[in-house]
Amino acid sequence: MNAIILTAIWGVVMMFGGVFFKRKSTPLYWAVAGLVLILIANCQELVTLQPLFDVDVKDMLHFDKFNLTFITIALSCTLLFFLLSGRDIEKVGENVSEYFALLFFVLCGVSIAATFNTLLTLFLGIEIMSIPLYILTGSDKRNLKSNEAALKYFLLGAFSTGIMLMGIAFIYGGNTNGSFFINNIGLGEGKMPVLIAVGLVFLLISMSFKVSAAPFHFWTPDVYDGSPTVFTSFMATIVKAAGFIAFIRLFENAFGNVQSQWQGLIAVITAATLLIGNLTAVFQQSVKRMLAYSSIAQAGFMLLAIFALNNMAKDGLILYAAAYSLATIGIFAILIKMNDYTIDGFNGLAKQQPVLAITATVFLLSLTGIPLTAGFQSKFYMLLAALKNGQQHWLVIFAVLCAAISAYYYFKIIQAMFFKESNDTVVNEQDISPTFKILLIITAALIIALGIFPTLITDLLHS
Amino acid sequence: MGVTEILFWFLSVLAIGGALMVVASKNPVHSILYLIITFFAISGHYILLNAQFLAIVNIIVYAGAIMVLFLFVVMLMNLNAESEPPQKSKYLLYAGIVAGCSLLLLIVAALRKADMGKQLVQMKDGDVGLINNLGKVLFTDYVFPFEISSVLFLSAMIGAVVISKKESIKTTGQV
Amino acid sequence: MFGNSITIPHLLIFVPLIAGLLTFFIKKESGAKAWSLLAAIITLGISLLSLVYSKNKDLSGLSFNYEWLKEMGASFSVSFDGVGRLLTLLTAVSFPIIFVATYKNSYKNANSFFGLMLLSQAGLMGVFLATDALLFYFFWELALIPVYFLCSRWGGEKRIQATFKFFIYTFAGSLLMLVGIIYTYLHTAATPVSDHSFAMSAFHSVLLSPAQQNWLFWLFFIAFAIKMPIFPFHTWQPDTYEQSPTAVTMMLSGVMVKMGLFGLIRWLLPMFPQAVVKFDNVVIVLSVVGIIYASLIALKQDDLKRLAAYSSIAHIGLMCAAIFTTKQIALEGVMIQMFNHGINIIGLWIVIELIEKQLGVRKISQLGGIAHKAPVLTTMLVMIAFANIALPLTNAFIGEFMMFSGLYKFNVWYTAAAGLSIILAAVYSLNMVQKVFYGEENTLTASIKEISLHEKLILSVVLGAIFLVGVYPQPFFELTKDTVSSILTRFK
Amino acid sequence: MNNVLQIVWLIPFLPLIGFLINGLGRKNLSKSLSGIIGSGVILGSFILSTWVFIQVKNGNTYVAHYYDFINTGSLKIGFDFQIDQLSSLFLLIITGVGFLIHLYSTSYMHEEESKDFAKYFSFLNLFVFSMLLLVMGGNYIIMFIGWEGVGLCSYLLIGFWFKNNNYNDAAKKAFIMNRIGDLGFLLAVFWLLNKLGTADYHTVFQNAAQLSLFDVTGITLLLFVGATGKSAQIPLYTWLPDAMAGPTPVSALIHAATMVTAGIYMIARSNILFTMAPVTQTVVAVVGLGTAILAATIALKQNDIKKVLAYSTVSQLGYMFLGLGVGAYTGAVFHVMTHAFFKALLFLGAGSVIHAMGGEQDMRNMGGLKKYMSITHITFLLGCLAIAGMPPFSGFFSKDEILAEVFKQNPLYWGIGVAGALMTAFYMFRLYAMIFLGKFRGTHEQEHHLHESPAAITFPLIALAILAIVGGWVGIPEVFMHGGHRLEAFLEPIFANSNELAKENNPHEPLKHSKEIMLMAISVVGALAALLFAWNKFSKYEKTDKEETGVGKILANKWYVDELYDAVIVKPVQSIAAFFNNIIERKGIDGMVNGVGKAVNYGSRQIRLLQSGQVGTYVLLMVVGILALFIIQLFL
Amino acid sequence: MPVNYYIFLSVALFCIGVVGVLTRRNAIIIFMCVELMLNAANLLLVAFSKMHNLALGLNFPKLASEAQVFVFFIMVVAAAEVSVGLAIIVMIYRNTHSVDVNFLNRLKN
Repeated sequence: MNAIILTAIWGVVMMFGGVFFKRKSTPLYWAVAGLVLILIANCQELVTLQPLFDVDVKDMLHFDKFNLTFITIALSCTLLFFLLSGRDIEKVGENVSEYFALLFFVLCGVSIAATFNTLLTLFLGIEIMSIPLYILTGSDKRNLKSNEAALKYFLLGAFSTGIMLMGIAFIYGGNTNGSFFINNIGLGEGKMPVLIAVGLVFLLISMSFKVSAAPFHFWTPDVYDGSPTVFTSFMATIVKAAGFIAFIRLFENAFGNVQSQWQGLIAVITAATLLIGNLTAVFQQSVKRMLAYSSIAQAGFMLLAIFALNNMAKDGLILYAAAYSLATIGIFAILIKMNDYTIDGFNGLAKQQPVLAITATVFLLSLTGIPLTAGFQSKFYMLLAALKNGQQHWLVIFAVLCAAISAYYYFKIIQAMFFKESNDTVVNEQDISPTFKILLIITAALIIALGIFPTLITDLLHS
Repeated sequence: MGVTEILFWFLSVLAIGGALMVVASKNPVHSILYLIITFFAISGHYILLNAQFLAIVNIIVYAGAIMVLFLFVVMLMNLNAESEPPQKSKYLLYAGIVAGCSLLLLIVAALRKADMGKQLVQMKDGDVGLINNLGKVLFTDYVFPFEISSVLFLSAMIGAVVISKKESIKTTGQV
Repeated sequence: MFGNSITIPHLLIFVPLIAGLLTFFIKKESGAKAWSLLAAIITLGISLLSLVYSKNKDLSGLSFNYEWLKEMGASFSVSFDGVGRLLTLLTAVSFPIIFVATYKNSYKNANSFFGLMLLSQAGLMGVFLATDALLFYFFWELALIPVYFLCSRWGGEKRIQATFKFFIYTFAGSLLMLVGIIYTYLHTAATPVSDHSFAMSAFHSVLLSPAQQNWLFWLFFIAFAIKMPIFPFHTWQPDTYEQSPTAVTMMLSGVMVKMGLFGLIRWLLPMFPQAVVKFDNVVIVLSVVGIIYASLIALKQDDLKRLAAYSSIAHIGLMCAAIFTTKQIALEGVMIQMFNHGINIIGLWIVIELIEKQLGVRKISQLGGIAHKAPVLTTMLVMIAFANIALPLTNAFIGEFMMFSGLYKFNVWYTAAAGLSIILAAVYSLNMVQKVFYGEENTLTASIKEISLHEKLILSVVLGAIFLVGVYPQPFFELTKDTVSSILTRFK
Repeated sequence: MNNVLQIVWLIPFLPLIGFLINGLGRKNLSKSLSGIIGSGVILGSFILSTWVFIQVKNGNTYVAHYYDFINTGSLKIGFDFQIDQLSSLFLLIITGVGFLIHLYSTSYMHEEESKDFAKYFSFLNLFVFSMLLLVMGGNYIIMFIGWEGVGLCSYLLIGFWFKNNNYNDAAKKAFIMNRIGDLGFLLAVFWLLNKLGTADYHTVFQNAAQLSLFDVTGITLLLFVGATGKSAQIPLYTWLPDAMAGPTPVSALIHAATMVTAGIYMIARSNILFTMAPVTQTVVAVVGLGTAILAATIALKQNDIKKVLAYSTVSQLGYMFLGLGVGAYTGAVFHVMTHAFFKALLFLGAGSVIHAMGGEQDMRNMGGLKKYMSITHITFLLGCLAIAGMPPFSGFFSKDEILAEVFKQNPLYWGIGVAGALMTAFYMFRLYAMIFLGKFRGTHEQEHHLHESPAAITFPLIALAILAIVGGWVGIPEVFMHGGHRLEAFLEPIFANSNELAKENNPHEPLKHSKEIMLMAISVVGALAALLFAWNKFSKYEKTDKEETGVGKILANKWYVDELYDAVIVKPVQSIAAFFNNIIERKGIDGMVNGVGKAVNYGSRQIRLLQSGQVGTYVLLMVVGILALFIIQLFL
Repeated sequence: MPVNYYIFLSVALFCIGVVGVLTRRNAIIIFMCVELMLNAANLLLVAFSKMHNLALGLNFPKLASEAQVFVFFIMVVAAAEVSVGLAIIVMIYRNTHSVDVNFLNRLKN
């Protein structure tokens, strides 16, 4: 609750701040300050489960350890994102404080989407998440790529909204209780009525769209590629993770007891996502676009949680969200500093900027899922959950084979950084402040810490 | 069949016809007008279902505000049949039509299996759609969504501003 | 003698690990070398200590258990058993030898080179000591990563592709094993703290239906087969050996390939006895085919490193076959042979390195007549070569003799077929000796000089080991007795 | 336990010491010193061996156990030495002849640089060491250690002059052919271990009865394969003539006197097994006979001294196997002994000749040497007479003992054997005549360089000549002198069991003396005839450059056996290897592995085309996806 | 009136909207088709609400009306979306003088 309200308020603050802030660098401090505030408040709620604001939401939101933990992770990742890439937000355009305001609104949407309890709040949350993102995608107005990305994102997003609404409508129609509450769909163990089935497929599709699962992923590469890199970093991590949280909460609470009837669909989608994501990423020359595809591939792995739908899966998803967000934010923060976004642009980075190179290596190893990094633990949880579920073992084998493919493209960057030479400077040094390096090192350290003790996060769920 | 049926069929035909024309007509202005017709038809359905509030809101918000907005934009860009980008690849066109129709058939076929036949819809009477009930529900149970939707509007507003505001300085380089 | 907080397994893992991390901060090359050599020697000392220490029966200092992920049932538990002790000893012995043998070589960024070497040593130690499946997998991967960097950073001109292939190949294999581990884990019995357990004991006593065992068997086996490697998973090896710097090649071929065999002995055999019995013929046929195949291909190699690589494939194939006979004598042979193969192949690499360092070529066709100028080098190489083809009174004879007789107990014809490799090995080894060392010397080889004192010393150490084990192998049998018997109990 | 014989370990240990000293100190040792060390240690072990022999003669046989070589739950192999009649006899031969040859070498190898000289002696000592291990070993494993050891030494010594690649090839050939045999040996050992669980002679021979006929036949056949390799029998004999590339003393020691008899020793050692396997015995006999004849025929047409001697060696070994095959173990061992004497003598004589001729080995360029080097000439003549089987020289007794046994078994064998003996006489005296008789055919500087060899060479010649004469007298047949066969009496304990077994298997009535004398007469007379024919034919030999024709050509080319092997075995293996290397490895397996990578890249390049960048296509694909999901969900 | 009729009607509208999105290239038209889809959903919701109202009767008074509130929120969201969407389209039109969705095709593969 705290998070929702405070993010909304702080968004407004930032919005008005736009009028008063003279210097371009001011908004960042405010944003960081506000975010820290919100984070504290949220942690307080996580610990006590007693929000500061006692708003009667008529049970339309539901707060528990799970989604509060996620919100905490989302907020902390955003904080890290601000600290690492905040200065780059200022380069996007001149409405800096508006950008921050929009980011706060997105966070508000994230919090709602993570805590929704009725289809309405789900819908609202997702919309509140999406609409600011359309703007941020297009925020580099002179850049036609950015425009194109915004248009595609918007049209396809609206399309998926339509689908989602259709789904909601059918669910409502099929629900004899005539309620939108996800834990009141009134499904028995038996075969679900056709209306529900149709609605479920529609909802599944729209959620798959939000988490960019194949074959509804097409917007992802173009949007991630076109939009300003800072915002790519944000929406590829926090927003996507929120989508997954919404996804799993919806399907666990609403359709959990008829899982067997839709598990096949998820299996198909997962396999397709893994295959397309990994396969297409192999070919990419631009690191930015490659990371876009890799985010699809990672989504494929996260889908295993929805496939498995057990406690292990939920722990794993939280862990995955954290690990994936940390690593991706880190690698994007480094990518932004590069002069050239192609893989060759990384040539010889190890010589010129060893710290960047080494931390980048940690991030990439984590994304690949090498032991001792958080990435391994999260993938490990996913596989564990999927196998525990006991259905469709082929999917797990398939997943690990795809993970092997993923090593192929992640290590291309490592090779470029360490084993190739480059004469001209690959990054402009004045951007690289000592604080930036230290923050990178801290991020890498976090990743490794999580890699050794995933319990640091999972304990939050069970304490 | 009674008046209700007649009205139902009439409005349905109107809505679908309008919708088809929206898709079909070359000139954007025409499609907008057809879409307005469709919305009116839908509002008619709402009235038929005795959802008066929604009927009104639909006309005001959709047919009124939104569509007018569209119209303004189209006028502003003065788009017309000539400036309309033609669908170059015919295959995509046919593929689109086929896909849409098969989607329709699929869902219809699926729903025919479900025996919703005996499920009736309450026409004309029933006071759930009346403004006072909705108002009660909206401002008691649905106060939170109502409030939070303000965030939506705020962000939309900021967005519109940010997007359409003139940049004084040219942004450079890759961001 | 040790508190339970610090045990010998700890030291074996963490001394190289910490030393390796520190090495990165030593800027001077000589310093880095000296430091890493020191660390390696300390490690060797510790592992020797473990031998002494295990003599007296109080084993408290030899195993350690820390509940790492409690509710997961995973723990940081490391402990010695026979084969573990043997292979940690091999690892500990190999690294000082490698460092001394390549002491003259200078690397750019020597600090990171030696740091990575020590890190991989730590990883290897972990693999050989871990008694927890998850931990085992951890170290299994961690041993791989430094090697990836070592090879692609300091290797030959085609290094990047070769290493990349090697990495992806092994990575895919180990991921399959990960699936296998998890699946097995989910069928282990509940423990007081968790509903499943990764402990080795739990894995060994896991109850699996034959059908489950059958596909799990392959998940594990492929991972190990790629690592060993045996036919037909071996194609990464010659390229990698050829391309990677010799120090790394020594480590790879001397120690790292043992990871696969170790995995078979420590994990696969005890876990899936039925499946092993079911598939033993398949595996052994694969290995035997591989033995002959590799030996034949070795006949055609012109590059010394590739030659050694293929001969190594043949030897490993024999060990793999011997393991799957699950005959006591064969297993005893495998144990000792794992050590011997490590020593011999390292010796071989040292000689090759000495030649390449002086003449800059490895092509057999370009060499010849080295014996005129470098008789000592020649003599040592000849001895190592004959050890490599298992001449009696060299160490390899003991192992191969026992493995062959075990294989014979299993099936006569496999033995006869594999026995051809005895002849073929002689052919290619003697070809190599003749073409490289005998005959008239050419303009290139005329420039070679006799090896220096410390090279003589290090080679003498290797030869000493070769003949010591060859004449008095008994201690090694004592060392690995318990492992063998524990495996055999699974196949009663 | 505290048997005096416990110290027999000294016998092999001394040569080992010599090997180490000479090997490690070869840079610093002077020639004379290393020569003294090299020969001295052998002399030492010779003295010990005689002492041991006397001990054994007084009936003290003993198995000395030193330590557990391998001792696990599944396999127990002690490092044991077995001292009995057989091994002690071989000890004498090896160390005795060995010493003489070492002595000889000190002078023969004198041109070598001092470090090569030392190397030579170290190898020679190492060889003696391995040979001693071979014969002293108390079980098949120790025997195998020596067995491979001698192979190694012969490899090293054949390739002693490693500059010359032909020599290296010869060395390689020798080692590999031995290895083929060794494989058979190993398999036999595995079989034994599998059946009896041990490789100790005692246990094996005691429990031999447990073995089924099939087992024992298989084991013995495999052992025999090993023997063919080591003792140069068909089909593995071709390495021995090539092995003449080594220094002549080496040929004398290894390739005539000792190593090549290892096969005979091994079979004699496991005589009981062979006696139990009649099939194997037949095989052994036939192979031996075949080898004897084949080698003899080839020897007829060789012009290189050492080649002639080499083939005669092969042929003589054939006789020994013939003897073993027919169960005349004593005879075979007896022939080993005598052969060691006269063949070493002949080789050393040939060496002396070559030495005098300045390395010339082709006897067409010799002749009339008898007036230049009398001692060599006399001793060589004695050797020829001995090998030709002229009474009362040693060869006569041993060969005729074998032939007599053969006759008992199968007169046909006897006939062929005698034919071989005649050929032997013929080519030996062809050799003799072409070297020593007639007039000199070499170049002038050779002629005036001719001289008698120094004492270090002539002394061994004389000593061996004496042995070649008297060596046979330890085995005088019953015919001439009752109880004259002292050797048989001496070896009786070794072969007792198999003799009994043989008796009850196929009881022959012993030959009547008259008949035996008749047989001897035939062979001796025939040999004499061949001898004289060769004598006067080749004493007036003139160098001609006309090509050999017909049979002669085939013989001169050794029946083209090498060519045959090359075509049937070597070439195919090479091409298969090439095929594996170039096609299967590169294209096949590695191709498959890389193919996966290629496939991924290709798939990537194709699948990315879905990302056309056009909203319409995206939506279309999405709708298709929707349709698919609906179908799956609702209609499947 | 059977609910099937309404279901089919709105599904038909929905699919027409989809076809429009598929076939047209004018961004504005496509967007309008999306709006059509939303309206189809609205109609369906209202129909269902009345259906439930009939089925559940008056013992759950507000249940049925929830759907209509939902429709109200949908309209709210739609309005917001329209403002943003049109802004984006206008921006693109300013940069490219085209509303053709395929005109901008820099991001592909």
